[in-house]
Amino acid sequence: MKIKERRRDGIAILDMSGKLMGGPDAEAFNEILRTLMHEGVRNFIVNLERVNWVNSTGLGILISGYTTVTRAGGELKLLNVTERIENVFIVSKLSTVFRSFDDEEEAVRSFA
Amino acid sequence: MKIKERRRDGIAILDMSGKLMGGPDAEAFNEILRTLMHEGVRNFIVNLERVNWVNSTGLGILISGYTTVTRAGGELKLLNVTERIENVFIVSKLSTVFRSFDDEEEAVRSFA
Amino acid sequence: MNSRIELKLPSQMAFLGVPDAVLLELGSDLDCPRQLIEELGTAVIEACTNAMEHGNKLDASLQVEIHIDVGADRIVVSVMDQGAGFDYRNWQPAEGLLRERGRGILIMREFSDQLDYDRLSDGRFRVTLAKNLTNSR
Amino acid sequence: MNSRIELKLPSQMAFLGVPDAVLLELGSDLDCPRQLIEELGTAVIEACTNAMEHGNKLDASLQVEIHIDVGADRIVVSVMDQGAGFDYRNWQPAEGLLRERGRGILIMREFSDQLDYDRLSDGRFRVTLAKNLTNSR
Ligand SMILES: Nc1ncnc2c1ncn2[C@@H]1O[C@H](COP(=O)(O)OP(=O)(O)O)[C@@H](O)[C@H]1O
Ligand SMILES: Nc1ncnc2c1ncn2[C@@H]1O[C@H](COP(=O)(O)OP(=O)(O)O)[C@@H](O)[C@H]1O
Repeated sequence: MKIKERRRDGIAILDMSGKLMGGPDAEAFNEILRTLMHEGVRNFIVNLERVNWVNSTGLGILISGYTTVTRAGGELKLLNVTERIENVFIVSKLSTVFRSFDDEEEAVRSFA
Repeated sequence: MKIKERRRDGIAILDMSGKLMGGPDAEAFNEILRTLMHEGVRNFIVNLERVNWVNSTGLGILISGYTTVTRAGGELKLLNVTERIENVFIVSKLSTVFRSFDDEEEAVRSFA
Repeated sequence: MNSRIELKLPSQMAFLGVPDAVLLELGSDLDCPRQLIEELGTAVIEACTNAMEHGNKLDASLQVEIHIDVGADRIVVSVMDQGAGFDYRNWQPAEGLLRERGRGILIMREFSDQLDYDRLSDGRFRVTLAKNLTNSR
Repeated sequence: MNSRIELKLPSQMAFLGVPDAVLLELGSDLDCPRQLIEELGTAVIEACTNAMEHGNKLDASLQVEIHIDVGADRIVVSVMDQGAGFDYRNWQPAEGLLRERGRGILIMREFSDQLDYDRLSDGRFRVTLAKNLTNSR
């Protein structure tokens, strides 16, 4: 998994790619969130467009991030969830937890 | 390997997809060429855009087709050879044998 | 006429994509919806995650072995590890929508048509997943 | 720190895409040009084609075994079949630009940095291909 960070209107957009799974990746993701929140960022968009697959420990990474951000009064939303990953969200009943968007503009506007 | 056949200006365009290799595929390709030549077609464009890879026996299929068509006074040209496949043509010194095009219009016009 | 493909991987999460790539490649030649292969792939990734983590304790010197039996209308995948196993009959799904773990077996169950655990005579622990290749769930 | 992935396939051409898919997947996590992995994949497809055809005589009940050793800057792949083998030292490239066969070993040589044949103590015939993961050919 690779993570690239961008900013738009004070929102941090994390472009993920590769395989979203636990292990070392979890640490990298938490580290980035922590650093950004330390800088005062509260709103996050996680772009899953280029993620091939997610496993249950990868879901754990997203949930942990979601919980951390929500507790701090921020929001973490998803962008470009592929059909394959969407199906995993559905069977794990997490599609009710995460707000997700297919359009970046719309995702950005949703924080306004 | 799958082969779909189309016609343009009396030229048969064969859209190949999958893996171009010997075995049963060779028979299918020869059969299509034979049938089309029986119908009077002499000019062929083999579109490799959606072929993942070719191995040496797959090259044999193309060479056999090339020889058959050339002997009958026709021409067999290639379209959309991917970089991966182009590299195989280069190391097998076959890039000098096959004329190949990146643009279908241009390939069609080349028969005029 | 089934065909069997066998695969052995070190117990490192970095290799979880390998069985998935093999299944997608096999699926590309089968006349079945890609979604079914993706679901099976996701279930197999879970099985291998558990085999590596809970079975082989992420000891990279221990292998996870995967057998893929491809039939005309069904793929059966078994994943073997060298660990102590667990009692699947008394397994209870974890609770809490926002829990961070405990979703692997649920995903395996949802994404396969049959899920069994047993122990081989050579002592290895095995999970077997079957997926029908027709869209009739 | 090398990692080994092992693969066994029935001797059927339909499965030639499997080792290639595994290499592409492994390559996707390596910091090396995709072209190098594609070249190695093509060479391995040739090795497996020969193992299935010349070695195992396309007997689907005989397996071709593939070992992939992934190192930081080199991948070594060996392919084993159960056939009689041949004498690589006295092998001569075939001739004729328009010949339909006899290009497999040439492609393997062009697309790998090292190519060796030997026989294992268990009687199997083995070809070993090595590819450096840096663009310095
Ligand atoms: N191959 C295995 N070997 C030993 N225990 C296992 C194995 N697979 C699953 N388990 C047990 O089942 C539990 C539930 O697994 P799972 O639903 O995948 O969630 P998680 O791995 O996040 O705990 C694991 O915590 C473990 O105790
Ligand atoms: N694994 C093998 N077992 C036995 N013979 C082999 C093997 N690999 C290659 N050969 C021999 O080497 C020859 C050349 O192989 P190759 O260059 O791949 O061309 P082709 O397979 O088209 O003949 C084969 O015809 C065969 O005689």
